[in-house]
Amino acid sequence: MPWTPAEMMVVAAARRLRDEERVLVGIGLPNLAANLALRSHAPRLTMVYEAGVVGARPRRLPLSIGDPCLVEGARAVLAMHELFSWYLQGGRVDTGFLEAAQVDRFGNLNSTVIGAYNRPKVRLPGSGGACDIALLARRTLIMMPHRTERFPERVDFITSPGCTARRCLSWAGGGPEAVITDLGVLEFDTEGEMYLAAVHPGVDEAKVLAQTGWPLRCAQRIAETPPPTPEELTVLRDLDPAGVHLRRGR
Amino acid sequence: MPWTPAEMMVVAAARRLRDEERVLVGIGLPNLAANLALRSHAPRLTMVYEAGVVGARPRRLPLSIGDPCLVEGARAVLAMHELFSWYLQGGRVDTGFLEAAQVDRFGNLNSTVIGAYNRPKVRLPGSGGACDIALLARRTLIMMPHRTERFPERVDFITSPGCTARRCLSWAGGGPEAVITDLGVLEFDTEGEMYLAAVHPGVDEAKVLAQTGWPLRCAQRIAETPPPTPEELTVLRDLDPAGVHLRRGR
Amino acid sequence: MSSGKVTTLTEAIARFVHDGHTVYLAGFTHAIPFAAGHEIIRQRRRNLILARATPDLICDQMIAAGCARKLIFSWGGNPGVGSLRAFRRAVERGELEIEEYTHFAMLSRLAAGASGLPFFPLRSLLGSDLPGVNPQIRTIRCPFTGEELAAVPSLRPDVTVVHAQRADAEGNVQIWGIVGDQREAAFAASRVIACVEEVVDELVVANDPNRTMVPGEVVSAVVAVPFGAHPSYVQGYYDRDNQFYIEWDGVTATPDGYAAWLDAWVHGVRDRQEYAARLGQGRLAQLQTPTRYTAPVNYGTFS
Amino acid sequence: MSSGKVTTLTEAIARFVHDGHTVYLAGFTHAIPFAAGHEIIRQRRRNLILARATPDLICDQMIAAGCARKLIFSWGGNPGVGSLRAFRRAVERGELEIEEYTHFAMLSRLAAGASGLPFFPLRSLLGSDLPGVNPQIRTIRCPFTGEELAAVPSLRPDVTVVHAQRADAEGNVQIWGIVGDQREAAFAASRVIACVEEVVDELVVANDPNRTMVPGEVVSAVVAVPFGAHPSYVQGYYDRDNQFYIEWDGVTATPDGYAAWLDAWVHGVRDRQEYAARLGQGRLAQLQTPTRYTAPVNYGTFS
Repeated sequence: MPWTPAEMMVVAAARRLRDEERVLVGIGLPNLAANLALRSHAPRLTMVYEAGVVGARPRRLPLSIGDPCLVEGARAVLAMHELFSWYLQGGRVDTGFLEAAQVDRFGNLNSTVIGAYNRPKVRLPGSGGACDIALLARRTLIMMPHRTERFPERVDFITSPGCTARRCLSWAGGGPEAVITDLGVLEFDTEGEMYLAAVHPGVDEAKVLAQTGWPLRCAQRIAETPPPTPEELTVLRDLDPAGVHLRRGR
Repeated sequence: MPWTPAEMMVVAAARRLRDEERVLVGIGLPNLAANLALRSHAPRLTMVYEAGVVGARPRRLPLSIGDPCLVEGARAVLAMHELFSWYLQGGRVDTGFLEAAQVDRFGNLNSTVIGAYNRPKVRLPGSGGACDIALLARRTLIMMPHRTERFPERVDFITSPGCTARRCLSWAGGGPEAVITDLGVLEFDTEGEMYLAAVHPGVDEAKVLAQTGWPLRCAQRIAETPPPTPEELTVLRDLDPAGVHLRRGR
Repeated sequence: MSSGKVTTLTEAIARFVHDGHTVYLAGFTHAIPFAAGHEIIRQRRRNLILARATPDLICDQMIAAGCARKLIFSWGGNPGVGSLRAFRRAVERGELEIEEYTHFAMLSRLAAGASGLPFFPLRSLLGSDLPGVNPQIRTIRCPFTGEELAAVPSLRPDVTVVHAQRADAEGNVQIWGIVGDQREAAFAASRVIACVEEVVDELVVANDPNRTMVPGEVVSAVVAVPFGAHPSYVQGYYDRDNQFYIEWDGVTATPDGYAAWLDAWVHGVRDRQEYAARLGQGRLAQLQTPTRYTAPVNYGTFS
Repeated sequence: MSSGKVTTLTEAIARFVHDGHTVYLAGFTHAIPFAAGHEIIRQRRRNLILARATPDLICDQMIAAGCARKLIFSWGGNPGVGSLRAFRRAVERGELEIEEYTHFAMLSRLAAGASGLPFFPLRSLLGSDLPGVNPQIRTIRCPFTGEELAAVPSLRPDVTVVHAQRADAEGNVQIWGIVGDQREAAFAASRVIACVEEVVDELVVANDPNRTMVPGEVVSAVVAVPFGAHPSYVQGYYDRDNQFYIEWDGVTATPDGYAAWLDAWVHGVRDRQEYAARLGQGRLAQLQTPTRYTAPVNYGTFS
């Protein structure tokens, strides 16, 4: 069964979710990854949405983070401040998913601005809950397409702190565990620097290095991600039949 | 229609409530006073109970502050922390009712202990919400029987600050407006000291002074409380038909 | 008992929203008070400080219409679609002052405002570049553990607008489904305008007081505005008009596109009823969702 | 899906409540987990730190039974009746350590615990003598206004017990009527034991998720304990056994009275079922309240 790089990225992210854990899900690709995990190897995954929904079982792709489809079949609805306070700050979120416009070698994420903050070239949406999740989840998984301009040496703005800045904070969570892209999987060494841990099937290591804005370190043996199984692809395409997220040109 | 001193006390307290205001009600005598006001001159009084009930219309005397009878017909039920935060600390409680074992000349209340805190003669229940109400309501009304031992020069323990201690707090509410007893009504002068403003019908000023533990100041002209009307007594006795609060020997 | 709170949106906005006000339009992508936003545009309010965790299309429209001088926010995008072009354009040109937080920090500001606290502590923000661009983000040390946390000041809007399923004439607002920021935003404000799909008898509210999310005494005006959250969704009433959200991106590709849209859909209609009529019965019917009712619970009688 | 959380009270207490633990029995005079308290007495736990805003009869019984070395509280009386004699006696004789707050401060401690904050600020306590006798009450200065507020440390019970109307097998607890301190007390704790009048199918919960006050993932054990809150009340299920509260004052006039009562009603029965049987059908039937059902609301289907 042929598959797209976006599908491979979602499948690789889904596989990192563990059964019985609590994952704070955003809409878009993270929502697909979490729902794929729930419907494959992690049937007891608890999906938490920042709008305040716990144990959601959406029957369609949520159109926004506050989609009523998240409520149907859910176990509980909390006020947002309760969710952020009691779940996220309370240390009850095992995994947080993040996307961003830029990531640097230490896992710092930018979703605020391209250019200077006061004279932006491109004004992006901003943190939303991303900075909160980055600092408070027990671990974060980052999903983003692998392009040179999105992997700069330094991000233009640290919206969500990665491995280094957060070290000064005694109370911060575990920070970024991996960046999962459409080319491979990057993990972090003990110094908090990103390295290439795996490439997806058919992806050349050199291509990854070329599309990274700094001299990317590599694992001694770079693994190859097992390709999506037909089962994974079937579930995934069933979740996004129109290809809203999986086929668009990101 | 004959009436008891306890009934006069409740009627005098009820008359001080204004229509359309929000009153934080405790069980016992304050509950009777608020319900009497609601059923006579203040039909748009909002009764708030610290258990989290807003706009209660109890059909019986609540057996405790968390009686489900408070919920029937109420407009809203909040969590207790929400009630204390959003209503009381949020400045939305116009009047708080307080009872106590002792009151001093500055309206400091003791409901914690008789004797020393660490070697109590009598251990009392403690603050509950009283200290919070004393500090945060826009005004408080204090109800208690007028006996020398309950009106000492100094209270054994300041559970709920009165006029003086609270002056140092920029954020505190208006503090005690009156102490309504079974003998009369005491108000506070600009220095925050209590003085006798009114006696109930048939009560001798000298008796009040004798039953106060310090040289009590008096108003230039001490008023006489108008006696309970038959209407007031009818409503009141209907609220407490068994005389649980109105006939017991306090 | 009627308190005279029930009114029209025209009157409510005229009476309670003034130039220069800080206005919080509540609703976390669910039940967004679009009708109120349009009425504010229609009445040509100016120099507003708009506050909203997710500005969404409604703030984009108000910015395009020239109502806002400042935006306090935490995520400014077109949810599920892309960016808000009027917002972006204004910020990129330096024409709109912004004060930016994370979601948690925005909610903490509202929680402080609702609670009568001057600040709220939270574990976030530090290590990001946000404190460097927003002096309202400070730190505080725990008097017990010595830990350093972030602190944000209370937010006290002059007016908060909520949109909900129902309220009684006293303004006791009942919400189910996603509640989001609505409770804190209401309690934090000096005035609250409650727009609802239905104004119901007070007995409906008293029948289930645990559903009351905003009690009447914090509400100044109650307005029946069916479809008042269109194009966003309302649990149990209608779905999001997703086509609208997608098309918005095209509509707003140019300033002229905005102007034409505002002329047609805001200034060109008198009120929400005319707006709904212009949308047409067919489109509205398509957005209605199949019913799914709760089972009753027993409160019992204690008397 | 069964998580194996459904168990007996005997097992739940044996497994989760250990000597020396800080135990929070939740419920603000409504839905007090009496059955759980009795089981703790029956299993002869010692050196517990009991935490409860309103200790009520249940803590009086546990203190009399010798379970507690310390009490953290804000109002220690027999609600509507008078005083708690075992509590008073122990404090007056210096046999029980106490740590005392106001209601708002107790709730703030729980709110901090639930929220993962080390402290919570509040405007109260200052000016009273409480800070002088409780070094856990401190002050904090607002980094924006410079105001001095009170601060209390987080409370993180080892175990919280809640009693509620219903839960599913995963421990999603639904409560209506007075919610009191139950949510914050549950989220603040390391473990939660949920005692409920009825264990219901998970679809009952999912049918109305806004009623879920304590989600299953913070709950370790789910126990069906009909009449488990007797002699307190449960909205929609039964009324307070007021005679019991009044008689308690006489029962406890002497230490012998306590001992005899504990022998008969706690040690003398195996579990709550036997306790209920001893109370008798007649007495229980008298406490049941007439039904009063809510009207359904429509959540709709969004798919």
